[in-house]
Amino acid sequence: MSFQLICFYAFAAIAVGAALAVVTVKNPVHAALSLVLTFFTTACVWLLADAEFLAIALVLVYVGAVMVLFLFVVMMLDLDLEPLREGFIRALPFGVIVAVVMLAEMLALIGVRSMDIVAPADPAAAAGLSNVEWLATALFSEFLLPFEVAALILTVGIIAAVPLTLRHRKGVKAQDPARQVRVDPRDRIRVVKMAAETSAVQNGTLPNQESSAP
Amino acid sequence: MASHLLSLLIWLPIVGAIVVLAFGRQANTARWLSLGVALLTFVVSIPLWTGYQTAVGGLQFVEHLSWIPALKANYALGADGISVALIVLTTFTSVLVVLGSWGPIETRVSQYMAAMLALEGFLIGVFAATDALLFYVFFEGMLIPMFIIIGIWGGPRRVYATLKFFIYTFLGSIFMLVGLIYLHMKTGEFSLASFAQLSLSTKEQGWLFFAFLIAFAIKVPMWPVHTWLPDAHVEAPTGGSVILAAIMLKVGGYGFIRFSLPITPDASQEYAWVVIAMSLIAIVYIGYVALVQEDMKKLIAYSSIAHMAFVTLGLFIALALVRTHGNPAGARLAVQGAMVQMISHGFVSGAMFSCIGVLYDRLHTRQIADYGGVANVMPWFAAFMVLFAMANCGLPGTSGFVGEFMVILAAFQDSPLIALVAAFTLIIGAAYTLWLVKRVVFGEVGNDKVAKMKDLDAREWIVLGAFAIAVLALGVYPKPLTDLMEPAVQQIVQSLTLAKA
Amino acid sequence: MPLSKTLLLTIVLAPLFGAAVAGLFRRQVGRVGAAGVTIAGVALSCALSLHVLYQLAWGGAPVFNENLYTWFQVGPFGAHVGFLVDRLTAMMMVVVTFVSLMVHIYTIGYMAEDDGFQRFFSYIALFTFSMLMLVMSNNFLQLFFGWEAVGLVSYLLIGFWFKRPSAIFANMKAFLVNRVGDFGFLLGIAGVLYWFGSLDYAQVFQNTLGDAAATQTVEIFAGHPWHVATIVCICLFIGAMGKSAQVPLHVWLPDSMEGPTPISALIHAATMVTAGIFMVARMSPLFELSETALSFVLVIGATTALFTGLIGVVQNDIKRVVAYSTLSQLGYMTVALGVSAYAGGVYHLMTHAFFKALLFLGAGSVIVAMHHEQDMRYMGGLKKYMPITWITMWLGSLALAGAPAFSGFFSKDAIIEAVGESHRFGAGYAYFCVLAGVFVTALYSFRLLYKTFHGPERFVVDAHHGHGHADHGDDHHEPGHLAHAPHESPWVITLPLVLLAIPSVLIGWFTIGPMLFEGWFGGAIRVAEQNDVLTELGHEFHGPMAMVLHGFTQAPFWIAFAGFAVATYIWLFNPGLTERTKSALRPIYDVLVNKYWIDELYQALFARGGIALGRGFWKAGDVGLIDGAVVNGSAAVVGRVSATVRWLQSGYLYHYAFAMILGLIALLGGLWWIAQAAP
Amino acid sequence: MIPLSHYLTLGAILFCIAVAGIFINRKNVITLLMAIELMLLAVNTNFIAFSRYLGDPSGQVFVFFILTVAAAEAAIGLAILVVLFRNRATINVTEIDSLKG
Repeated sequence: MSFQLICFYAFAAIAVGAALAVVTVKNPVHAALSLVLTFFTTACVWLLADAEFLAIALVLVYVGAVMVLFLFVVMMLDLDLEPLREGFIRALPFGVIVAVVMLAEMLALIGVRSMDIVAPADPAAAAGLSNVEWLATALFSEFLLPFEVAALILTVGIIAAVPLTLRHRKGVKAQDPARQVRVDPRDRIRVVKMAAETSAVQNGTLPNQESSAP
Repeated sequence: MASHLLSLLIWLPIVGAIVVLAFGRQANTARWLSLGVALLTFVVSIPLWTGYQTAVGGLQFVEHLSWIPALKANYALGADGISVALIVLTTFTSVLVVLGSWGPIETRVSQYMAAMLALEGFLIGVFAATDALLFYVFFEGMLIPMFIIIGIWGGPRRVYATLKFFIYTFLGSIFMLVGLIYLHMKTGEFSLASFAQLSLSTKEQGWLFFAFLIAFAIKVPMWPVHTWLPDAHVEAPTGGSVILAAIMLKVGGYGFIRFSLPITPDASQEYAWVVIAMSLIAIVYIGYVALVQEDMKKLIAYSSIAHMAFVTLGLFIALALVRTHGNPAGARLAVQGAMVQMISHGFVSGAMFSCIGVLYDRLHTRQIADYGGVANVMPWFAAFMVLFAMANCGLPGTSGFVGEFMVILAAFQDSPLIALVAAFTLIIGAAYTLWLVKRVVFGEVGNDKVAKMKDLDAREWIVLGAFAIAVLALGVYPKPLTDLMEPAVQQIVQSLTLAKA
Repeated sequence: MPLSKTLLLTIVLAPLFGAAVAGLFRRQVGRVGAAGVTIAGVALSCALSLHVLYQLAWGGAPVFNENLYTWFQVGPFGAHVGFLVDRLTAMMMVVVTFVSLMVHIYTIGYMAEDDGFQRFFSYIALFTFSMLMLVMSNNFLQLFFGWEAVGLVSYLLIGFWFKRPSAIFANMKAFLVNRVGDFGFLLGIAGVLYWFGSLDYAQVFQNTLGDAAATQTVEIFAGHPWHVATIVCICLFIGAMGKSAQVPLHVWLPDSMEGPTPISALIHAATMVTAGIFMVARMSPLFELSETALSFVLVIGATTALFTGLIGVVQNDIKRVVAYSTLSQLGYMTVALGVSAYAGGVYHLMTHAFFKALLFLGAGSVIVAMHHEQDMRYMGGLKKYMPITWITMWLGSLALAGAPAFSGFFSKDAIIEAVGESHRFGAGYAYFCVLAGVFVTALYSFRLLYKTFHGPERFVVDAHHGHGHADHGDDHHEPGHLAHAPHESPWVITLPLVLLAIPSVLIGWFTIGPMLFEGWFGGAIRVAEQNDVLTELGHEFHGPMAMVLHGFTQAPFWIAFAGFAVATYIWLFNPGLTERTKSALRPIYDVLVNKYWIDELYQALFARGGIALGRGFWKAGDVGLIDGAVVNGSAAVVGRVSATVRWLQSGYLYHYAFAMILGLIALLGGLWWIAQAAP
Repeated sequence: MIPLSHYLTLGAILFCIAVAGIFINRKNVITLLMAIELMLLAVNTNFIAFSRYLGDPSGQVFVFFILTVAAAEAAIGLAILVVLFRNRATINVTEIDSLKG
């Protein structure tokens, strides 16, 4: 039982436990946090498998971005939690059965035979490169196009998210600098030609009676 | 001889239709314009009849243009005796239909006339096409104007009727399309001549035969698949139902002659008894059903099913005669009888529907019960009605008799029992027609509405007069028509003798 | 000198021209014009027919057989329109045109007040044309054309007063029953074409000369070979039964009395109904080939002769009595044909045409005098009002009953003796029927005379009725009351009566010899030697006078006399007796009055049965099965299927997620299974 | 050393838990999204394991792309959630059935 194996079992146990928590816990915030935990421990497992870059990337991307987004959304929307929990018990057995069946199928597929395949030497080290370089050489040679496509997908993601959630709330007094700038003076000021002096009483009317606005 | 007469005949009405649509703003200009086009087409079709040398026989006025090179489908036209007769029938009836629908059609006259002219063009196309794909295009094309005519200007239940009509016929023709594609795969092209020469195994022929049978049985219509016709007729406007009865039903019979008989002769012989049984059932069953109808148009619709049964009976009796009895002369008589019956039924049913149209224009009802004693107020109309009724029950001296006489004579040579059942139409045909005439024309004046009916006006006189002349002429002296079709009939019977399997 | 085509064409087309003019231009031509042109046409053709008869009988003209034009020609089968005029045709032409001429003249008087005057004239002229076409045709097609054209005109004429519902019912019934006959007739023609090769008489008779035709059999139903000739002849005879109103198809003739009386005389006595007899005579070469067909004809004829005569005895409508007598006489003619005495049948046809037309026109004259009263119970003692009609009716009745020296005697006795001679199957039954028929004929003909002309006046003339002369038409007051005393009909009506009375009496005398026994008809009628009964009769025939004297000693005369005596006793001296016999023989009387319930049977079986069957087919078959189940049914199926499928789209997100996961599981399962199967 | 099957088993277990998660709380959309993230994680673990044991960088590269796609998907998912909430004031799946056929 090498040290690595012990660590693997530890991390695996924590990951499974956290995953179960994600699924079963009542409060979505707790669920999100337990998901963060799951990511962390999985990252550790990945490290055991000499995939350092991806482990770090996982933590960076998921835990950093995605989970924060989740938490942000969960907290922002004042969700009425109660109805969301209904039917939990009733559906539990059904869910468990399905999960067990699928697990059984997968394990059968993995097959007992592969139990004893021992890991060969770390390929990156064998090639004298660090995991990152090894990964990078592959990424930027064979998989350059998929890389660009991935970039494209991300930009699409951003662009899609923004208009989806954009809205103009009526009744919100917001200044629109663009419109303010585009005003034309002529329709705001009107120059009126008037005589320099007028006598006090002219045709029986006081000067300020006809002061109604033109 | 590369004369473009057939193309002219096809595209003249269609272009005319477009012109009528363009300039037909006021009703009257549309009416006169469409009458002009119809008359012009009829005049152009006369050289077709006179120019056709019966001595030479075979396909004449042949035209050949490549249409879809990829599929090797070409715009091939040609007319033999049978096509010439049917084309002239189409142009003749179209003139009367256009003239006949001046009165009843008030709303959107130009579209109606355009649809009618387009329909005429498509029909001529069907009869002139010698390329299977072109035939199919026209065969489907003609459904559209009819769909519009029944759909827009029809009676209260027109939507149901026109949908039923369209789907029924379309369903049938899909089977035919499958057959055509199969044949195209085998021969690589679409010309009917090549299909006819193609040797097919009996199994293939069996499948093809049933594909064509379904398509044309619906079109004729034959007994089990006939229920669309009464609905279509009852709901169609007068002009629509005249053209439907006079010409469109002939396309089914024509289809049998051009497709079933030449392409799948062995299968046709093997399953001839199916068609014969269906026709005989049609004659008796439909006869009785026609007896109890309360709606005049439905009654005549059922009667035209029974009369068309003679066409299919004649065609497949001919087959049985040639193959089993080795009696080509009898076969020629049967096919000739079938063809004459088609032409005469065109006149007779067209005339009967025009008569009902005349009554409908005055009282706007087709129920027999609403009429009675029309002879007292409309003597001339009553004379026409009795003449056409007599033609409908096949009185010698009228065209109705010629076709049935020949078919029964030929049927007797196949088997006297078939002739016995076929001859039954004499009795049942007379029964329902005369009962209709008794309740509508004779007797005391039915009700005050009938009393106020006016006799025929000039337009109706021309329409009914033309039909009467046609019916009597064909009845008294059918020889010119039979001589015109004789070479084509001979060729068909000849092609039946050689087995293909 | 030989007959020319143009001559025959004028004979045929003259009445047609008259009909066309009278029919189409009736307003322009007016009443006198219409009558004039049609009578001129018919008179012309009558004269020419007489000329043709003269040429053929004594002028030595050859038989004329020529085609005018080809109707259609399809390979070997062709049909033409043409004329075959021999002595048989000539005789028929004379009979048709002469009787038609008499009726035309008679109609001027009879239809005087009717507004359809011109239309009526055009119809009877058209009828003459159709009958001539039928009689003069030289092929089956034209025969069939004439056959149906005559049926059409009788339809138009029976339904002439189309306002009367009974008339338009009768004319439809007449046409349909005729069509049933034509149904058989057409099959017969098809058989002739198929087995005897052509439609032309000459060719057909040529082909059937050899005994091949007689023995040729065909197996319509496997295992039962039938003689071809029998099938054809029976089919043709069915046509004749329809047209000449033989027993099963006789129902239409009594109803055809709904038409005006002139047409009853012309069509339903003299000409149209005899078309069937003429056809069988013309087809004698075919009928001679088949013994069974002839005995079939014999039995049908005999049955008609006796049983329809019996019905005549109980009828009260004067025209119906004469109608049933026509039926019975037609039975006689058919019996004559049945025993191969074709000449006898045709001869009786000729004589019967004259005296039956006379009886009908006489009845018409009585009806006119009695203001369209047809019921004999309201007549009586008319002899002092209408002497001419009375005398001519007496002569006609004597001829009908077969009083010696009258024309009826010669033709009927010849038939009775011929039946006696024949030893065909059914001849015995026929002989009995024919003899009983003589008694019945005498009974009803004299009953008619006594009830109308003799005895007390069973009508009252209420002159104070106040109506002016105006309502001379068919005034609908209660029967038995007349506006004014009956008077003799105008000369236009009585002249034809007289003109018809002459041949009724004399024609027999002159024609019995040549026509029956010296083979006057020549080639037209071909009889096989073994059943040529007429030649055997010929041996004992020594001139008309000898036949008359001989007649007195024969059974038929005494039976007729007995009938006469019984009739005189009952209806002249002891009218009360009829009531008592009626109540005594109530069942028999009911059977006869209801015409053996044949009408009701046909009405129920064919009319209502047909309608019920039609409704059944329509409702169950078309609307129910085809439309309901197949067409709308399939539409409904599509509707139902889509409704169920719609349930799957529940709208809940997690249902869709489940579906995906279940799909995944299935996929994994599949993968695993494949991995298992092929490790 | 850690045999390959361990990783695969871990991946399978995580995946099944995620599936159970979806089945169990069907009402809460957020949990659904989280479950999906969990599934992706499980898949990535398998990829990493295979890449490590087969010595093929493409496995890890693929994980890299999955991360990017997953991020984009999460973003849009949450955006839809927000819009959904804003329009329907609830994210309870049972009340949102306008997709009903």
